Amino acid sequence: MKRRAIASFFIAAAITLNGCMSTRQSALDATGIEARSILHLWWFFLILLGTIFAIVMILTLGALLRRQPASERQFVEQHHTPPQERERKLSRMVSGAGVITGLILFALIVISVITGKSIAPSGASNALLVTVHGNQWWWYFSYDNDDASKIVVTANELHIPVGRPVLIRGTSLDVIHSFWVPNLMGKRDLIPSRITEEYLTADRPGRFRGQCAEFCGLEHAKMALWIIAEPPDQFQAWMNQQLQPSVAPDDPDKQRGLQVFLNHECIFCHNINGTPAHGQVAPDLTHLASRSTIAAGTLPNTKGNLAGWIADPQRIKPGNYMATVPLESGDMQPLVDYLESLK
Amino acid sequence: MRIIAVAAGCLALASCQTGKENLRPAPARLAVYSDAARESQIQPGGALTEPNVTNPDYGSAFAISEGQRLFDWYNCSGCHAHGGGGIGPPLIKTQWIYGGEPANIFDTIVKGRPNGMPSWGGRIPQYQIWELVAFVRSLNHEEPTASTAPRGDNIEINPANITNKAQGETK
Amino acid sequence: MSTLAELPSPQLAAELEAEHQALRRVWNDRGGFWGWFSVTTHQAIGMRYIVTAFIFLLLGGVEALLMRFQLARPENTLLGPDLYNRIFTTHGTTMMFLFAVPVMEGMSVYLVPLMIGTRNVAFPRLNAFGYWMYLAGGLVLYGAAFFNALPNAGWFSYPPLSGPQYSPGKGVDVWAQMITFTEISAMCVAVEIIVTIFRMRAPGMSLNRIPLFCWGSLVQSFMVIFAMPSVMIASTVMLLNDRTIGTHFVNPAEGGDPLLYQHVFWFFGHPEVYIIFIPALGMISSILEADTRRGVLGYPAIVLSQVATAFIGFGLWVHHMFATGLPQIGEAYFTAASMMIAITTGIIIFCWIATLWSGRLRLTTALHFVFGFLFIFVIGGLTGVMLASIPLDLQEHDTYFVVAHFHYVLIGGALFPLFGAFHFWFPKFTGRMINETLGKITFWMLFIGFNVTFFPMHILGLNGMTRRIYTYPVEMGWGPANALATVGACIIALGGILFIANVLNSRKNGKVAGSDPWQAGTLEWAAASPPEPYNFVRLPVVNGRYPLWLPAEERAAVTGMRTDKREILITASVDAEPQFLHVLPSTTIWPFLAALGATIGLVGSILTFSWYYVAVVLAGIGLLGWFWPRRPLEQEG
Amino acid sequence: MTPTRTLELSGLPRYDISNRDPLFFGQVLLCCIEGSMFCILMAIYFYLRLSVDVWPPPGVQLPHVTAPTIALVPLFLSALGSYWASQGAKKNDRPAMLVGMIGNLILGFIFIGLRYREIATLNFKWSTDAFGTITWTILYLHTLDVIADLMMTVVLTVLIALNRYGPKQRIGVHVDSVVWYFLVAIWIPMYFVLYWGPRWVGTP
Repeated sequence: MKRRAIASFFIAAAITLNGCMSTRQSALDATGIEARSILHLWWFFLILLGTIFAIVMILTLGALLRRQPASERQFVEQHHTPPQERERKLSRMVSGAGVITGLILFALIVISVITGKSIAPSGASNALLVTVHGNQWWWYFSYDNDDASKIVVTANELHIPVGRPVLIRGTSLDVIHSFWVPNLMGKRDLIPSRITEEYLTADRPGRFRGQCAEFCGLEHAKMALWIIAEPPDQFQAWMNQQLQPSVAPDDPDKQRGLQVFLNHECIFCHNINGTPAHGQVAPDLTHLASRSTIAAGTLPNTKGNLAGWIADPQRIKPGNYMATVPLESGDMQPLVDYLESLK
Repeated sequence: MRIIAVAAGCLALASCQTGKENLRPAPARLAVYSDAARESQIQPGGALTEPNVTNPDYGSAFAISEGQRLFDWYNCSGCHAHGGGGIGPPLIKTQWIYGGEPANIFDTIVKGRPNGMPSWGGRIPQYQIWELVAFVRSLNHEEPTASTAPRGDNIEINPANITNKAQGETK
Repeated sequence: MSTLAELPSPQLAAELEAEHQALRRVWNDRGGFWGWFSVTTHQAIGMRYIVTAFIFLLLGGVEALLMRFQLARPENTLLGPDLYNRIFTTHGTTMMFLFAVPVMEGMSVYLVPLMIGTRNVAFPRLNAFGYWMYLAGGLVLYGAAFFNALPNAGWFSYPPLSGPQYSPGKGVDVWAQMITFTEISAMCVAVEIIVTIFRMRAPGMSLNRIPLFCWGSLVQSFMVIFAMPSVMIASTVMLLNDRTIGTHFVNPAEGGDPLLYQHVFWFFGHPEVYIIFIPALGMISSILEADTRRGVLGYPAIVLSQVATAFIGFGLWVHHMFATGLPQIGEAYFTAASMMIAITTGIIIFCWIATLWSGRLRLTTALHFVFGFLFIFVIGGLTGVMLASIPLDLQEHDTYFVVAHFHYVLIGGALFPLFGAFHFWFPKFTGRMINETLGKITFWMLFIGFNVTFFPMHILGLNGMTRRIYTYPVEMGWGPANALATVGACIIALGGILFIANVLNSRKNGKVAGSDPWQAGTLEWAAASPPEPYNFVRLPVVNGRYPLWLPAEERAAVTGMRTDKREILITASVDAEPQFLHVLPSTTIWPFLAALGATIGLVGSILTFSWYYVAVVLAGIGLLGWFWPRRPLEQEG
Repeated sequence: MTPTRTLELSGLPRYDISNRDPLFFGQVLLCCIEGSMFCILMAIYFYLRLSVDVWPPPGVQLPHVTAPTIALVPLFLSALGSYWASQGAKKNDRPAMLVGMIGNLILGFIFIGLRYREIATLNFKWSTDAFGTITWTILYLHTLDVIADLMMTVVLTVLIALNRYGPKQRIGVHVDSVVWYFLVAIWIPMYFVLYWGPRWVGTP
């Protein structure tokens, strides 16, 4: 048991160090401008407060380990207080330490407020405006555009251009959620009836995971999202592709899949542009196959997983709102084939 | 102490169903009544026109709340509003055109009714229909008070309203 | 009565023996079944608080272990999401409302009258009522487990998640009403502790001579008075009425606001931390005084810091809400306030370190816990400074970093002092010494187990592990640190078992302690161990901050009080000059019946609002019996 | 080690019917609890007020101001009754106590009657909207408190009338009057908030 514990501790330590190398979900691995200034602040705090901790511990252990002169010992035992002069000296040291604490804290307040200002929402002119809605338990994203026909709607995966600030404007339609992609920026609660905003700016391409940070019910644990930061031209290409209606089924198998979709409960909740399906309460499936995960980051987007998810969503994510839709045998394969063709 | 036990007993009676949550419906409850227009009495799950069929979800707060959600999601509220009626008849009432027993409401949802009520048979599985039935009946206080929410949390369904509000306009 | 043997004059000894017998007749609680429900002495009720709270600690600990086992490896299926949510909610609720606050209250109820030299608390029947309400609240919460109605919306139950639509069933109602029970109990204790400390101190115990533990209890009680109404409003008025009769406090569709709940809840919730922590400061001071053989350095500084902490504690609730995007200027203020509190706690800690440097240390188990406290709490305090900074909070809020932080603060800041205090006062509670070797082993197991469990959580939080998730995917790489934390939790559990075994064994077989085993300076050590129900045969007169450290010839005692009634002495609030004598009520069943009536009504009100009227009427009948004058009536004149 | 030096206190009074009694202190603290509750409720009132533009919301009439204003008269006068009773308690003057408390009761119940009429004529309920919720809550809790204290006064009046009282009950009379002052005093800010607030800072 003990050896395993030691081993696990080293593994944990190794992972912590390692965390700085790859783009795993971590506040210690900043890949955005905002997250980086928070990270600098964090290291500053850590080093300063770590030093203070070390000093306090040395003082404490000093009291424990120091050799006390016999005369002092006797004096205390007799009078229940040290000699007056010593008491006064210690009191002065305590006051001094109190003053130093105050000064350090003042410095920390100032630097923290300055950092706070630098990352706070303010009008960046060229920002890309993305609206996010937290839902139990998935994310709705839409890219703002004055032309309503050019609004791109997607779910659980957000593509952003590298180097351009993105204004995340969020709210929720059910309970409180919190939008958090630690590599890029701190979290922001999504609150029903309120709009909250934050900026994030990726400074290198990559895929960054985030997840809901405010407890939102049964499947709070399985409410993840991915942000895919791409060079601007790639991002534009992705946008153009998302603006297209869905790919029409090109063979009888997929056509049957579409019919299965339309004839079952799926149609009430999901939207697929270019088909009669216009449900608005569940993730938009127009370009489902272009996304890498399903069920809000729960499963990789493969045919097998999709079939398993449709067949029994409550096994994979108990309590989620995807209905268990009983399909005739032979319907599943066409349906999955069709959905996975929606590039 | 005995009195506490009695009080606890009352609570138990009222809430044994209240607290029940069936996250994963049993396979038998997934049945879909595809033959919506059929008039035969023989159906899976027993004869539905029999008025004394009880709702398996009777008194379940979880089912009522699910029914409330589905009522919006399947856009029942589009015609019935939130029970007050509109294009469709109000659901808060004492007179039912097609009967107000659980089985009647179940039947109405499955088969549809003339003048606009669509048939939901063939689309949604049995367990969801029962949840809807439980919700509709809760609107008329025909479910235990302890399992019925006194109000919904229907925060604006249309997100546009919220944006307006943030910009200082009132609804 | 070993103390009597040492008396100089046989005549005085006989006198004292007679007084002792008379007081015993008056103060002994009735025996028998109903007698058990009629107890009003503070030692009995304080001990009931402590024992009940430790039982809830055990339950909360078992829940914590279950959660740790669920999280030990990725994609674990031991508990489903529903059960996990219920268990973490119950764990948080139990630890905050059914363990931490009541156990501190229990310690105050037991120790304060002893430390200030009186015979009971000011309102013994209210004290009993408070205990029964607390017990009922705990039973309601755990009783709900049998009806599948454990709450599942987290220990602060944010709406709309906890509202009527998203939390169907009775779980959140049970939670909200449980708060009512425990808050009523906390307020009862707060009122009587304040009045006891202000009005019933031994003659001569002016404000600057009150033991630091009593200062802690006093400050805590004032915080309860002003903080607890807020949570009653949040849970009972806002949440419960929204859920049962359809009010709209937090319903944005009708003009309410979900954030309003958060403001009101945290206006209580932040002071709550200090409500738990400030009495623990007092415990540390008491242990230090005894085990360094000197009075704590900077008594006025410590008292003022505690008072200042209480004041500032009310001004920083918003730091729980930084991620909700409030206006910036307000946020800067709350950052500053949150950091300021580090100055006051810092000063207290510096005073203690200086005390340690200049004292004659005696390395008891209790002092071990003080050192453990210093290590753990300083880490928790420093991570608290980090969380007060808005940018850092935006990253760390609602992650395992916060989980680590508040366990460092609450376990380090309250549980370690409490365990230390329990070992320290064990001889006073039971009359026997606790086994020190086992005690030290307990300490090391708890200390190591604690750090192994919670230290990795800091790293997990920074690596993006959010709070309250029932599982996580393998790819996140959180597995090893979580496995380690689970191992640590098992070590804590073993430490807990050892502690229980040690307590049970020492209670029976420990060395007989005598009244003052530690040669400490405060008045509780002048009473017998365990104390007689009347505490002191003759109330002490106090001439200094540490009366028992004064030479024996400078001590004095009060005479002339009646021994045929439960009489106590009322002294002036500031300088403790004797003012008048006051008779306290004897044993009575009515507080229990009043609590029972209130319980029936409040439990019913979980189902239907009108049961509140039942609660009012039944509790009113209880109060009528409670206050109805007994014959013979008190004589006039 | 019981000390040999003594402080002889047998000459001290056995009770003190004044603000020095522990019960008075305890009651003041209970009033602090009640007071913080009402302060938080008023803070909630303003919070809700400030988060909307129209107050009260459309379709809701303002609470009438006449009946509650008239009701202030018996309320203030009843405090005089309380004062009379508490002076009587201090002097152990039984008739004064009875007169004061019965006066307090009569005026108190007139106040409750007016309050009942007022509540009965409100055109909104607690479940109408947030305005209705907070207005009802404040009214309800204050009414409940007033009734509870009147019940306490009834019990004390009966005890005094039956001549079944001692110093404890006299302190009870004194403390009861303190509670009544508190309930009268706390109503003043709430009266302005509930009835004049929406008229002065509401929408026209």
